[in-house]
Amino acid sequence: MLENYLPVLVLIGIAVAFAVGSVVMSGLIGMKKPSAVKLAPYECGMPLVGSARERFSVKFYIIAMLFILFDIEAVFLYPWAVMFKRLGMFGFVEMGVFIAILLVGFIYVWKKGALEWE
Amino acid sequence: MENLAQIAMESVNFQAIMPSLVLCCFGMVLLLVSVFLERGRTAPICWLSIIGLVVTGIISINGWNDPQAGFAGGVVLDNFATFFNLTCLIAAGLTILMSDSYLHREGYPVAEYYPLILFTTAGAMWMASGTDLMTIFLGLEVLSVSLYVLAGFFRGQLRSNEAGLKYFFLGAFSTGFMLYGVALLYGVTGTTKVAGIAEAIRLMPDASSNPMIIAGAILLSIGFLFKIGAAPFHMWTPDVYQGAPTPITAFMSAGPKAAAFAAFMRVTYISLDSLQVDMSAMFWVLAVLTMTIGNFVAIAQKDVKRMLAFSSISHAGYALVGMVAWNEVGFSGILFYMLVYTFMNIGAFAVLVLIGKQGEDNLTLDGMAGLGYKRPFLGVAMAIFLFSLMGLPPTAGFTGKFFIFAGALKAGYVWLAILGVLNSAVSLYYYLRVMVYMYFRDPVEDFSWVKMEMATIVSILIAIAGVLYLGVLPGPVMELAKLSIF
Amino acid sequence: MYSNLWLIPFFPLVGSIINGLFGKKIKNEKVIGGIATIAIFLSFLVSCQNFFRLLGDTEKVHQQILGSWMSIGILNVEWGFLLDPLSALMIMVVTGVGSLIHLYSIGYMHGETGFYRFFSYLNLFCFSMLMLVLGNNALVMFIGWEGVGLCSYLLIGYYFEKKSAGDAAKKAFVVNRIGDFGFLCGLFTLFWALGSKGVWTLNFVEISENAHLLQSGGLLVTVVTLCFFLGATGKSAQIPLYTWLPDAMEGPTPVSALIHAATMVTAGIYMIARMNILFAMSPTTMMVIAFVGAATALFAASIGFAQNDIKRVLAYSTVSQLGFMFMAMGVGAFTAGIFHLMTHAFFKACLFLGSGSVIHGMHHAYHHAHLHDDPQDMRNMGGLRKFMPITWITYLLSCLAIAGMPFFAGFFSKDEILWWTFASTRGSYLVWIIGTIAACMTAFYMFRSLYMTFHGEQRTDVRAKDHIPESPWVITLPLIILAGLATIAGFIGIPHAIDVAHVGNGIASFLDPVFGQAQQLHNIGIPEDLAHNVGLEIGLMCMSVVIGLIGIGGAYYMYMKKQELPAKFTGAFPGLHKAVFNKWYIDELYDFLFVNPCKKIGTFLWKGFDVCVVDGVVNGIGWVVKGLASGLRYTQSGFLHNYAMIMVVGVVVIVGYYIFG
Amino acid sequence: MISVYHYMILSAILFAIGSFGVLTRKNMIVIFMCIELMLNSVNLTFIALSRHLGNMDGQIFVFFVMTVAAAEAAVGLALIIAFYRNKESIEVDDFRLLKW
Repeated sequence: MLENYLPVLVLIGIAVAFAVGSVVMSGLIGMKKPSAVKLAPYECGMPLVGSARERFSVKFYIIAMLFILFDIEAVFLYPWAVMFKRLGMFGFVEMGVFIAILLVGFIYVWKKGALEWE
Repeated sequence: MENLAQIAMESVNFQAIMPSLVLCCFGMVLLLVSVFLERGRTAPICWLSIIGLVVTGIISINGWNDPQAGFAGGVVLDNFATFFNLTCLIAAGLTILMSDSYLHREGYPVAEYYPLILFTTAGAMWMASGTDLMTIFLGLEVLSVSLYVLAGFFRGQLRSNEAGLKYFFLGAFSTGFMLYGVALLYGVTGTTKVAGIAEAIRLMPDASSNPMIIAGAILLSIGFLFKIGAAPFHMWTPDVYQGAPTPITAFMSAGPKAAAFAAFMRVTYISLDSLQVDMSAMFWVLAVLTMTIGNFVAIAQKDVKRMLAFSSISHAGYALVGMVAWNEVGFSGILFYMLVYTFMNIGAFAVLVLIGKQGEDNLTLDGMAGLGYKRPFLGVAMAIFLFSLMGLPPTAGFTGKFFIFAGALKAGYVWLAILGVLNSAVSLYYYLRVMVYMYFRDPVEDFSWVKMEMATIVSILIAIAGVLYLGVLPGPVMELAKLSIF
Repeated sequence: MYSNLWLIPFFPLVGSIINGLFGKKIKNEKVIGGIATIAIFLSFLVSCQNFFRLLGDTEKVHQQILGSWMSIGILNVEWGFLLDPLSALMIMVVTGVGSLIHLYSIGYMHGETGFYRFFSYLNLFCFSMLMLVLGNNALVMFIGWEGVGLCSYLLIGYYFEKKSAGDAAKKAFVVNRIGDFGFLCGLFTLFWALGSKGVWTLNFVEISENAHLLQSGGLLVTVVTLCFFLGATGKSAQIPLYTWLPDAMEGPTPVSALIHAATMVTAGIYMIARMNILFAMSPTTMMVIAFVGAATALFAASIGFAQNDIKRVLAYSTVSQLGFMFMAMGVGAFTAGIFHLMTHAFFKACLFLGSGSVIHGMHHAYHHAHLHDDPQDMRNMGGLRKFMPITWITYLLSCLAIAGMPFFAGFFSKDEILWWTFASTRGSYLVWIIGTIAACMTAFYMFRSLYMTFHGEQRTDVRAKDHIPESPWVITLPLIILAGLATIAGFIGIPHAIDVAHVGNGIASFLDPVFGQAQQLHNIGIPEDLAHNVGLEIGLMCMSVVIGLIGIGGAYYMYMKKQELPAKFTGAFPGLHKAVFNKWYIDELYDFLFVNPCKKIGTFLWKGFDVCVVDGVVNGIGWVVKGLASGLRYTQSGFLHNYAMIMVVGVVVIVGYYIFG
Repeated sequence: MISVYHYMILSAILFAIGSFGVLTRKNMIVIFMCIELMLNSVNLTFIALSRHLGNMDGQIFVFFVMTVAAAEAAVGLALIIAFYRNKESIEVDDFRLLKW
């Protein structure tokens, strides 16, 4: 059975060897004349604006942190959603409480102004 | 189809989490209120949080002798939990009392401080009443995360930053170990329930030679040992205690430590009962190591706050003696000692809160010179707390230590008791030095900046009352401690 | 019936609290001193009542339980008091001598800053001492034990602006804590040892009843009693923990009299007496006690030779006398030891108060003349008996008592001790010989101090010499009472051999309920053949009197003749100066042959042994601890990585040990 | 066949890598990521064991660990930012005020 596929395997082997071999060979024997333009990342031929290692505003961190916090709570929604029908009203109320607690945090964050960009 | 909701509903028992539930609600409401108040107005929040603590305390006391279990056996509100709940509430109350003027003096009148303390306390209460490693873990984390913030609360101060970061990194690191231990125990026993683990281990023929159980038990213990500051997991303690805001240091050394002991005791005494021989031996070594390191290094300290941090390590060592004893006397001794320690240590820190200048650079031994004459009340208060920390009768420190050491003696650990006594003899040296500076040195400064803040004084007075009451008439409370053992 | 026992410590406590809290506002010295004195005097009255009631009672052991203190599963510790002949005698001494010293202090401390503080501490001390004595269990005793240490510390450091006072206070506290460590170790070991036999108790009565559960002469009971003895050496200033006591003289003189002579330093003796049944079970410990006591008695007496500070002489004399008491305990002469404790309290308190009176006078004179000479240096005194006749008489009587001259108090008690060291079943001739030599030396240096202070030529600076007043009545009255007691108190313990009137040995029969059982059970006592050998006992008695006389005579010869003769001769017969010089030469030779070696040894022991070796060891331990502390301190490097690393190492070691070990 | 032991070993290796990272890395963010790695290796253990034992407790535990890790991440990052504002650095060796 399986031996029918052997040629395919061989073909794949050859393909990989060729690809790797040509990259390695060109690296080994090709001429290297690096210049600033050649080394620059390819950005559709546009000149560079500046370094990518720029300082981000701290706002990003705050937003990121808030995102993590609220995002991760969604993890509890999945199992609840799966069982929603079987849990019925009880489950609904429970999740309501959970959301309400999150809401407290949300109101706090909002009032603190953490969501405003400026 | 209906029975799933039925089961879930039946397992819910709000009675079992009532105290911490109330406290959390208070915390959340206060958090919301705080954002609507103008910046710098913290007094209402402060008093509301005290009310919250009192209400929680009343609810806790009502639950005495009325054990409630709930949430599929994950939580139980028994006398043991209630005793620790009250200890933590007292710690939080005393801390909050001394905090408000302190926050204003240090320039951080931020209202979130109080809800955070309430959340910490709620976490501590979950730890005390958790009977599932999951709830214990959750309590531990609620407590820790709030404490990380509180330790680094003075965000413009490098020292506070450093304290918060060190606590955070090492705390998270130890959590990793603890969780790994839980995972291993879960793998062997198939459950995370405290009682279930005990059952499974008991049924295993050679539990104490099963590497997974041993490794699991030890790694699990490490989470708790880290929180109580036992050597060699104590390294964070001095740095964090020194860098954190002083009331937080006071709180950290009492409430969370008590909670960690509570959970630790429940887990070791119930789950790991079959491993008693091995665990006791480990605690023996750690207890001696902890008290010795704490006491010896404290001798070399000039900063009083840092010295008290080392002293708190050594007191964790004394309390561990009760774990070694592994009998009712030792365990109820820990309960009692934690309460005693709450009063005496928070009291001592409260005095430091009052005599500190802004920035608190004067809390060195030299800075204490002549305090006893310039500020007689603070001098006497500090002296009482120091005597209690030394373990001299008739203060609570003596009765507490005696209680614990009696447990060790009952279990036959004479050497441990003697090492404990030897250690308290060593500890005398550095406590006494503070006294010498306070009373036998000429005042360098006039302590004119010291404002006798009413709330802080109240907290000092409560602490003095506690120390003396538990020293002279500890009978009733000891009785409660004995009744609190599961 | 004995339900007012609690009042005895209660009054001084109240006095202390009143003075401590309101003394600063009261200001009036008479009121402050009055409150304190009345407080202790009231407890003296209550003590008297209980004492005499106990005298007439057939039941000799009474407990009053105020309530439960600690109840910890296995045991219930009470706030309780125990009145038996031993504690009854002790409370009489403490409150009696205490009252007199309070009265004295009103005069002595007049005008001092912190007058109220002094009386508050003094009352607090009395409270603690009474708790120590009356406690019916070891923990209540321990409260008193720590309390007296604390008060002693506070009072030694009373002149805290003097650095030496602060240092002395600290030294006293630290050395005492070494002793306390021994006490606690003994306590815990005993607690556990009895507990493992099923009796968890700390109550003295119950300990005595159950002591038989322990193996007599066994290792355990020896360890327990040795630990307790270590505690006793700390409190009672015995080798090796005696060094704090001479330094403690930095405190005011009444404090030295009350705490460092009459009461607190006897706590160790009291504790051994209280647990006599345990000590009787261990001959090894008893022997150690006897020899340590004897060594201390001799050693401290020899140091007393070389002292010129009047209070230091008395301090070393106290150490030496305490050594006698320990000797008594060690040879099983519990009664004699307690007897000596009592007589010593009288004559030593009198001596200290007398020296205080002298210092007070000298200080006054120097103050008058604006001089800054040392008012405590005996070389500045001499001939004071003209100025302070009452002080002189009382000092003389007490010196006679301490030297053991016949029919003074010290004669009875010291002879009883020496007789027991000689004749007891636990006695030893070596101890007896050492004791006798020490007694001789005691007579010598005590009379030396007497002569140097009150007799001979006055060596005070001329500007001050005529301004030395006799002290006021609040100072002399206690002196007179104490001197009277030092003279007659001995008659309550007349030894059998010279009891011609057959009044009996009152103190022995009084204390018999406390000590009799232990002595009977463990065969401690005077063997039959010796007990009836009246001739031998009287012979020894005479011998010790003669030895005392030799000491006095020696002192007289060296400190009276040598001082006076040269001056007389040079004044009256200038031509005979050479002869005087020759006389001097003989004295010098004598000095060279006898006195100087003694002095040298004394100085050597003081400077060399005391300062270098003992202090060296104490300091050495301090250095080691400090070194260790600063070494360990550097593990706390501040680097997060190190902390995490230590945690990981801890985890790996523990897990590794359990899994692979 | 891949059994629960393989998962256990993998998670143990991950845990070791994580703790090694904590001990050696200087950058606080990286240290924090290493701690997260440790927590996730624990999660892996739980999931594997839960599957192996046929018991859901482990998976529930994982939910909580994840939530807690998120909360810790938020607090940790906040602390790091506060420190960075004062000291312009996120190297752990740059805080050493508190020592000895």
